[in-house]
Amino acid sequence: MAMLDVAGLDAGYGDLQILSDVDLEVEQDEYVVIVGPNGAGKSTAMKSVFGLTTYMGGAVEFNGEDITGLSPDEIIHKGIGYVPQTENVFPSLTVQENLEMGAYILDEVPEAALQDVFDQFPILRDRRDQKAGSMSGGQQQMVAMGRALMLDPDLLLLDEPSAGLAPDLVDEMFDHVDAINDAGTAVLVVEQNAKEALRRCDRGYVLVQGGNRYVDTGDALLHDEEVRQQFLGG
Amino acid sequence: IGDEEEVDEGGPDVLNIIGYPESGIQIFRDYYSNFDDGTDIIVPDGLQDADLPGEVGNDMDNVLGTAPASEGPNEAAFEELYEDEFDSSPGVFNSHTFDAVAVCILANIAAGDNDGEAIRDQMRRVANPGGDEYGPGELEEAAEAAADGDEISYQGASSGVNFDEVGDPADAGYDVWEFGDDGTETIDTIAFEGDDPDGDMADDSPGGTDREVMVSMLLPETGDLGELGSPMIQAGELAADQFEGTSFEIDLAIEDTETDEDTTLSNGGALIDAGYPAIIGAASSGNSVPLVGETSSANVVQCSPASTALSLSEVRDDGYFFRTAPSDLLQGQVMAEVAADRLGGETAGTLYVNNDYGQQLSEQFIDSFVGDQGGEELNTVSFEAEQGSYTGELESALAE
Amino acid sequence: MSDTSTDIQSTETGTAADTAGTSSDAPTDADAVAPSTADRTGEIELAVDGLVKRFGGITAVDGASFEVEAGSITGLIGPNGAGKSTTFHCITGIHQPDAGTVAFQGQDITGIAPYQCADYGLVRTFQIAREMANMTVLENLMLPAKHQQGEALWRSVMPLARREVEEQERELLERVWDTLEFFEIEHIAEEKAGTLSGGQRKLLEMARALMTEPEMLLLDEPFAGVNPTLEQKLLEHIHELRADGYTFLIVEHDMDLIMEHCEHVIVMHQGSVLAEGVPGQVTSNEQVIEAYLGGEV
Amino acid sequence: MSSTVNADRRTQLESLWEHDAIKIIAVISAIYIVYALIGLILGYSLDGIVNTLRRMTYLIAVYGMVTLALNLHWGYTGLFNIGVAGFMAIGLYVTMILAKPADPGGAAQYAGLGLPMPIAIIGGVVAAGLAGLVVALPALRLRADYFAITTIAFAEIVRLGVTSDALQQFTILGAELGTGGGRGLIRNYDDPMNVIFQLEIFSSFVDLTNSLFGFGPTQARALAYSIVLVIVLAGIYWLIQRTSRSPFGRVLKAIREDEEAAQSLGKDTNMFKIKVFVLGCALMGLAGILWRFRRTGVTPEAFRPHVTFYIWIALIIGGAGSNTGSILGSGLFVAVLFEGPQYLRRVIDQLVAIGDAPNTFAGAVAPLLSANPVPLVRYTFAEFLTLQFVIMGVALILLMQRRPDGLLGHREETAAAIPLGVRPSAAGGGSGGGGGSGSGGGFTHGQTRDQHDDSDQRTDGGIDADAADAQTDSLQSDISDSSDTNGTSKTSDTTAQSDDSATDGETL
Amino acid sequence: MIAVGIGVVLLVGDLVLGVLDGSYSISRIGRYVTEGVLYGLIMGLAGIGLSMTYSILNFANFAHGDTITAGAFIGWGGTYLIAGWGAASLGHLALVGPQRGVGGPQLGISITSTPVAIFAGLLLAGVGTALFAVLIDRLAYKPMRGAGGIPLLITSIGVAFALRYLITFVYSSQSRGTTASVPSADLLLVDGYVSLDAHDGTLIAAAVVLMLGVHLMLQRTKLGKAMRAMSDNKDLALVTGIPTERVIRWTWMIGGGLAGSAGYLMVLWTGTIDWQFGWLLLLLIFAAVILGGIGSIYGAIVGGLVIGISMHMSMIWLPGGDFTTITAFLMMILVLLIRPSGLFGGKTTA
Ligand SMILES: Nc1ncnc2c1ncn2[C@@H]1O[C@H](COP(=O)(O)OP(=O)(O)OP(=O)(O)O)[C@@H](O)[C@H]1O
Ligand SMILES: Nc1ncnc2c1ncn2[C@@H]1O[C@H](COP(=O)(O)OP(=O)(O)OP(=O)(O)O)[C@@H](O)[C@H]1O
Ligand SMILES: CC(C)C[C@H](N)C(=O)O
Ligand SMILES: [Mg+2]
Ligand SMILES: [Mg+2]
Repeated sequence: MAMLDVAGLDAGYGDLQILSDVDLEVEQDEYVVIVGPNGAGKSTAMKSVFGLTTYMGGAVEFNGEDITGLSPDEIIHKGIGYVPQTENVFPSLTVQENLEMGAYILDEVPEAALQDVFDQFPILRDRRDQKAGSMSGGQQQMVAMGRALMLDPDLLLLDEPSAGLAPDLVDEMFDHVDAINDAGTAVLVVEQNAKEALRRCDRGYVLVQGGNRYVDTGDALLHDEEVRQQFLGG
Repeated sequence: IGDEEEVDEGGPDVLNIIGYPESGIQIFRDYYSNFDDGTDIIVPDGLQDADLPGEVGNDMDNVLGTAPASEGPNEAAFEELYEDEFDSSPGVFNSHTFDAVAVCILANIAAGDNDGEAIRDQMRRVANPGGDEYGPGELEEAAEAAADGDEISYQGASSGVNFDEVGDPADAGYDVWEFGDDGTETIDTIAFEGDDPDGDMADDSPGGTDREVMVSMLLPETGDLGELGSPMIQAGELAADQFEGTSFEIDLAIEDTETDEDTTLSNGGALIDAGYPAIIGAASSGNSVPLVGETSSANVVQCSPASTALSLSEVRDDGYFFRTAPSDLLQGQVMAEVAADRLGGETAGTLYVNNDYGQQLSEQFIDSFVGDQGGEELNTVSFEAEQGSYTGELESALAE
Repeated sequence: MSDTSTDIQSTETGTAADTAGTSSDAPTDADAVAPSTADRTGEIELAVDGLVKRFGGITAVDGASFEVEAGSITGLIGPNGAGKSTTFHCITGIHQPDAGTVAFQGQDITGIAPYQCADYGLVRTFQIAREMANMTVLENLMLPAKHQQGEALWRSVMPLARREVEEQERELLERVWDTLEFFEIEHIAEEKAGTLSGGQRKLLEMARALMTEPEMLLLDEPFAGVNPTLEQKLLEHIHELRADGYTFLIVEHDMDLIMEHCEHVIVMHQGSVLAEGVPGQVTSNEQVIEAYLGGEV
Repeated sequence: MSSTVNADRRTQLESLWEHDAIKIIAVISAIYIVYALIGLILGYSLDGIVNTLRRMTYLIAVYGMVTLALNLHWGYTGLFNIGVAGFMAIGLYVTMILAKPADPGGAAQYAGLGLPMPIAIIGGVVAAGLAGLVVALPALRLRADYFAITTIAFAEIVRLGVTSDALQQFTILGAELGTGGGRGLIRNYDDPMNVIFQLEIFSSFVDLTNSLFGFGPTQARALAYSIVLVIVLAGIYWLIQRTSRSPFGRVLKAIREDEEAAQSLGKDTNMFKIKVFVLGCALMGLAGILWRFRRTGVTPEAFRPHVTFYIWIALIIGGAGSNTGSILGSGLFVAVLFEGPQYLRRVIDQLVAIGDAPNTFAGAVAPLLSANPVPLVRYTFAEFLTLQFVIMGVALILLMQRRPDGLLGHREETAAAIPLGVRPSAAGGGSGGGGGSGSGGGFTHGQTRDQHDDSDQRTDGGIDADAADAQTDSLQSDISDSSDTNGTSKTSDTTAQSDDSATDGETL
Repeated sequence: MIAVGIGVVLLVGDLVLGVLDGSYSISRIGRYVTEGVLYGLIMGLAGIGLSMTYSILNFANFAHGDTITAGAFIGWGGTYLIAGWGAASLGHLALVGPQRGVGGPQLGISITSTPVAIFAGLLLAGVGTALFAVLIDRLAYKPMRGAGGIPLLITSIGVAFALRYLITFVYSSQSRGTTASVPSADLLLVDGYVSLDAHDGTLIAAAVVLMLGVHLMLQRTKLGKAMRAMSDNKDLALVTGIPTERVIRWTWMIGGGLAGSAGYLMVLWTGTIDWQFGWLLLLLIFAAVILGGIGSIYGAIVGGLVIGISMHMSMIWLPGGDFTTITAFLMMILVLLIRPSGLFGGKTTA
């Protein structure tokens, strides 16, 4: 039984159906990547897991429990964290406050977790009192990541975490994800930096036109000629 | 906030406050809590509201008022009628409303038709001198005479009810009143001989019996003047009731102005559309003025029982606008006289509501106080209705 | 008159461009030479000198100076927060620089309004796409074209002038459809831009910038979030456009891309230029490796 | 009766409904019919009914004008103007001051300049536009919500200003003028409609209305005036329709969406904003003039903020962004919300006898304890005028909850002088979808370029007939291509990606 | 901007000179300032709620004024019931004397004679309005959560209409007096006196306590931060795990509670109540909040005081009530010209 089990999911926005019959599975401790063309519905799939789209059919189960219809804070309670693709920081809150918000459902700010985040992203420690909105695009991405880590979730959903990061940070970020994954958190990542992501992951999905086209191990996908040509830029 | 000595030393002898009860409560509260130094205050009809002392929480015995009087030849008869019916004494403009309704019905009977133009031409024929005189208690007889086509002269509760050339009452009386234990008490009455009754009217009246007579009232039941309007409406209904014994069936429609221009126009329009050839209203001058355009262009007689603004004498009405309430041209003189003679004031300050009524009445008062009475006007201050506090305005009006 | 409208004139009915020519005064004699001649290569298209921009206590750009050659594809790289986007903001008039100058084709354009900047032929895209969410993709693309007669209120209203406006609109629309096809987004032509996916927005953003018929494009991370296959295609197009005489200044974090496609690279760090040169040089520069690339390369 | 016929008929009806003119005519006719029926129930005579409809027309026309102007501000440009009443006031006051005779004539009068009516109207419109400019210059820099509050503050400043003593009477360049302060201004100039009524044709109009409805000459004038207003309304509709369906309108829309981005694309957005704000304000001024300048008098009371809110309600009912909606919204606002409750009350009053109401709410509610709802019903009816506004408010709330885009649904018109959906060169060849590998010829510069499609020969990179043909060719081949590839999902030639995205649009 | 500076200098100069040469009496200025402060405190108090809903729910709430009125009626109904028990029918008392007659002056209601009734009323106004605001949210705004600021603003106009006229439906449209007169203290100020009565004092004390309370509440709890997070980005707040509905409920409770208290205190201070005083106050509150900078509670307080004081000070140069409101709006526009996001704008301090 997979930890996250999405089966035959149909979902969309209002009347508009985007996903049809999508299957996704993430096992305990697994590292899963979703790639695919722009507009394929990758972000939509992630949002659907988090209950942010219009549910149209199928099942989303987490640890064997149906989580469709739950509110995001309930889902967070269940142990899923999520970093959206865009607009993912609170611009008028300081960096530290942004991070604290990540642990809102706890009574106290977990100081240890905060320090962990600062250790992973030292620039955030230096800029802890700067308004997140005035940080550069890449810095904001770190804030968003850090915030999702504050609760030490069982499953972390990351929507294009490396977009806009400098190369060293891209590597670092992938390392972070690896580290997070190694520490026992399953991750589900949407990436356009597909090659790198597929190289590192356990399994990959290729999502096209709202349905999943390919599932395989990362390496297999990397070496599939069609996938390379169509989705990985050759 | 206030300082008795200072105001005592330099402020005006008399303070004239022109407004409506809705703001009046607040103004007097602010006055009594911050400036109460015994300065004499004079107010006009707009503040003649029996509830005022109770709401202000003061017996207001430094206040003296003026108001168009029920100074008609048949004032007493009307008062009796009113008290019988409603168990209370009539308030301000009640007699004027009674007269307005009575005259419009009589003119309608004389015209022989629910036709505005014909009624307009009969208004002076039933009201102005000439023919037998009838009072408020004799409306049945008056109706019969009018139905016969006789020229009659209605003698009203508020005045002789004679219209001058522009449709204003030709003569007027003013009460001087004060707040007493229950309500307001008239302490004196000043009569004015105005212009001669005059103006165009029909040469004869078709008359006729056994028909429906349509007349309507458009007066405030709510809004700034809601307080004053409700008893006025009662008085108007009382007038219509007087025709019960005749062969005429009186169709009296009543609509609310809400003391608001839009509502006045739209409810007035509906009355016109429904075919009412005469509308008694509105109360506030600011509402009456735009209504004149609607009534006159639809050939409907409009007779206001309470709008006293000067401008209504000059508005373009094709002769369709009448009123039983006198123009403030006169009330200003009365107030000035009261301020100077009765209160012995040499200096005055004026605080007025910035609308049609307040503005014009204050001008008349000042003209007369300075011109006729030789007094000095120290401060003239206008105010907006319904403010949270009037301390600043009072401060300015009472300044040296 | 700018080269671009000359282009319309020669290819289309001509009436539109005739009248359009009078409405803009910004471009100067310098651009009478159409970039299509391509021999402006080597001239300096954009020169930034000593640019400084402060936000409160933070100096985002700290004396950056660099030049961009006409007809080149130049990369602007640097760590997150180095001041790249802010430099773009200062060049294009979104922000007023605190010091320094910006010259475009020899003209001082320091501190001009953003719309003037675009008039000169210098157009930028935003790092975070700024689509007109409630307008359709088509409307989004119809918007930017220069010298639209119908932007004068009276012309849109007066019947006679209106006919010309419509004529020009038809020509423009044709161009818009070409662009849609170029970016392979014609299937979403009538969608509201706000409903597009992240990557589609990026495409729209670039398409829209091209619709202004610029001479130089400043692209702020144009490929972040764009699918690699499409990215490849776009790069091909960028090369074609470059061959046509466009100049590109691209902020990008993808080093492979920079290495492969830029002939010149500028590295910013802490608000100023740390190094520049051909890609190979730059990537082997110690400081650059330390500040930006990490141990990796 | 087969259901397909029904369905056919329905689609026919629906397609009819698509036409804006039909929509407007249908809704306005419905309003007329309902009000004529109400008139019949209330026992109005023919002239009473016609007069009722005339008043409706007048109100719908004036509300329609202002709503259209507001739609230009808000619906198209995103300028949140809640100072509408102020601009109307300026238009009206200036016109009246210009038109009033120079000789005050009478104790309660203020002098004007005695100018001919057309000039006075132009003066008023220009003044309202200038006021718009004065507000726009500083205020357009502010963020949207601050801008809104600034406009309502401006409207209040205007209202309180004309009310104040200070402007009651003033002298400009030796001319004595005045706003009349709180008493306002009396119309002591000739009926502005004289300009028209002097025409010969009007006497036959008078005869006509007299014989049809038994109208007198003044009623005929009022009727004619309503017709004039409808014509002006149509003119404004046309003007704004043109404005919005044009490149100008497109920039306005872009400003509404993201002003900074529009600037970066070379649009001098401030200029556009100022122009459109001034234009809208001038139209509001015009509407303010036409609304009231024939009235016997005007007081500043008429310009309290609720007038602005009424206009907003009308705009919302119809749906912001749609000119047709603005007119329909005005019609429905006037007929249902503004006048409707009053007529409903009259009809109820006519049909059932309702006894005396208790004085207070407590008196009305207390009997409920003993299960007697009659006093409450009576009280409710007695307070009907009050409830009208409650109804207005609740209607607005429900509308926003259920149909936030207005009754017509979201009907934003495309901001272009021509329809966009169809590619001009491909017109007739179906819609412009497909064709994944077209060239970017529009922004190439005089070079022969080689795209994926070798048949695409362009000598000058622009669009000429040849190229267009080629375009159509490639389009067709592509369509067949994609139907091929669609079946076999795993193709790997370079066009597959684009085919995917092309079909994307269809499947979703 | 320079012109503004010159204007300010001229006015201040004139004031100083006027005071020196005795043409402006100091005590008069003192009275204006006192009056302005009292007025400003009410606007500030009510403005906090407006500012909060403005920034968290992202819309300008045009029904806030009528919430103030509703709160005042609710609270004063309580005060009447307690102070006047037995003196009139329950309905009459609970409805704050809809047809006049027996009312505050007759019942002798004041802070000195019936303090319990006053405090109970104030409490009722605060709590009652807080719940009432949540109820309105449930009915009107909740079904359209996620809609933009403008649809909500327009909805609030609907709420404002409905609420205002429901108030007259229930409580009648008469204005009436609510308090008996109370003792006052005269403070000597050079050339005259400034007097404050017991109700003025109550207003100041209650307003300061309430403002402090809110300040502490927002500083000490993470609610404050959550509110700011929500005002930044509601969707993100949601996925971050902030229970947005609960935060919204708190926002309405605090905002409504303050509005109700402000309304109650306003009535205590002026001594009259009528159906539209809150609405008439609303635009001034908007001016105060914007002048102070939306989203900042200090902004609202300072804005209220600035507006209140400048309105009254304007009467030194422009006697009478014609220009007070105009002054308030001009002040707001001036500040916006110099600081386009208000005095405290950009510094969110909640
Ligand atoms: N409006 C602002 N207010 C305050 N600081 C700002 C503002 N804009 C940018 N900064 C700061 O200026 C610095 C440069 O930011 P900029 O966005 O230019 O970086 P960048 O090089 O584009 O980075 P990235 O690659 O991550 O997008 C950053 O430290 C950022 O926090
Ligand atoms: N809020 C929304 N409302 C309506 N349609 C939407 C919305 N968000 C996305 N879509 C549509 O759903 C489809 C899938 O979008 P999604 O954001 O999931 O794509 P994606 O795979 O994440 O693409 P990208 O890599 O470009 O981010 C797109 O066609 C987009 O237009
Ligand atoms: C009812 C009255 C107080 C009306 C007042 N006389 C007026 O003209 O407005
Ligand atoms: Mg995405
Ligand atoms: Mg950047």
